[in-house]
Amino acid sequence: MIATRVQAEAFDAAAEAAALVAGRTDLGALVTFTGLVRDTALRLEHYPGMTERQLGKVAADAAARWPGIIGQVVHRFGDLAPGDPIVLVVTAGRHRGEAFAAAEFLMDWLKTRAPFWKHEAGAGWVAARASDDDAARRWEP
Amino acid sequence: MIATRVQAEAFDAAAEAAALVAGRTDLGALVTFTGLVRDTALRLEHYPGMTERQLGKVAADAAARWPGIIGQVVHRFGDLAPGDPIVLVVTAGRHRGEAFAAAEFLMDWLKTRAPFWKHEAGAGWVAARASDDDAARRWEP
Amino acid sequence: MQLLYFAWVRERIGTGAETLAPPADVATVGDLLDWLATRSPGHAAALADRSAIRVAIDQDFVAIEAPIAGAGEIAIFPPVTGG
Amino acid sequence: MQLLYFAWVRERIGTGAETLAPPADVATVGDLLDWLATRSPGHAAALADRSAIRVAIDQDFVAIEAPIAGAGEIAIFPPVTGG
Repeated sequence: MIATRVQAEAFDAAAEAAALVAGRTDLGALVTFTGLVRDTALRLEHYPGMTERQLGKVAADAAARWPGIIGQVVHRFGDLAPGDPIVLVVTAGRHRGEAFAAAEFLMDWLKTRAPFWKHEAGAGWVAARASDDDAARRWEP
Repeated sequence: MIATRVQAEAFDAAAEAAALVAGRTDLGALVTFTGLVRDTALRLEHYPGMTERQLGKVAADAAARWPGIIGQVVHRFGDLAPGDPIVLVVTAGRHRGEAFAAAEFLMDWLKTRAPFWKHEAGAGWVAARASDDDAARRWEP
Repeated sequence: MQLLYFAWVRERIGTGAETLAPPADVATVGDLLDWLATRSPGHAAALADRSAIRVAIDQDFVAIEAPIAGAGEIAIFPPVTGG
Repeated sequence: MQLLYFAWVRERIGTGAETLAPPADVATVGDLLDWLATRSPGHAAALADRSAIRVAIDQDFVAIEAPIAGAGEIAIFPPVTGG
């Protein structure tokens, strides 16, 4: 099970990770990825409804590829300052290889599939990066 | 700079991650890997002196491969219960690709280069895994 | 048909949503974009570079050739930049 | 010369450390393992499977062909299993 959530509020990465693995003693690997606002304040617009739907599809796809992996994805929207956390991906499983792979997959796919748009203060809308498309493509068959 | 530490005490992964990125607004990616004791209580023996030396070499190698990455490695020794954290690798950098890669590299190399030996309660010494050798080899030239 | 616009598509068109009834010969997403572009200078500016336009029907991404028949909600927006 | 043993090598030999002066014809790590194996049944048992033995001189891994001249501390142990 990989759960997803969209919210304006900050998240507590440690609490999310602790909740994910609580009571489990069969997990050998816990991976936490936090995306941070770099350099410039930004506003993150999204498409309510489609965001939840697309994150759910990405999570279901990850769960199908790595059946032993559990996870939690949290994505924020709204106004964010430099250094603020934007996105959290936590994965856990028996072995580190699958936990790392699932976390990278979730990030790569949500980067290209979840309907968010970054607007930087003073600089306008952020352009999509070809490197994100490349990162996403490596998971295709 | 990737710092390393060896200790018997538990670590606070969230505090280590927060300390690593404190005051920085130029980092876009923060990766935390925690290795957990799976299923069986164990005692982790190590070679004091060589452990610190080898972890330092692995960290220096990672820092040379990914110059923009900062990090912290903490490895425990002694008696550990199922679910306890054994090892922590935190990395941060501008982009997620390099932060994930450096974290995986640090784990793969310390698995095969840091002188620790796991002894499982009731089951004896844990045998080295060929999959760890394979994981380490993918970083060789 | 409910149309939704996001990011700079929304800004150029000047609204985030409008309800429109395209003529019967507007059959595909591509037809819809062509027809929308004629509605105002803002619509034209928003849709000028088709390589920078993405479309979702009922919250799933669709290709430019997709039919729009039966669509409840069609969203038009730039490539996504979350994460 | 200070010898250190870890994990099941230590258990089979029965001590974690001993100070020994190998004869002059013990030139390499391989020679040292051969000579150590003759010292007791425990040493022999610990060193029987050379594929499962790793050696560090002064806290760096070395190959079986490495010379031991000048070594201060030689550690003998199984493949590592940390992390």
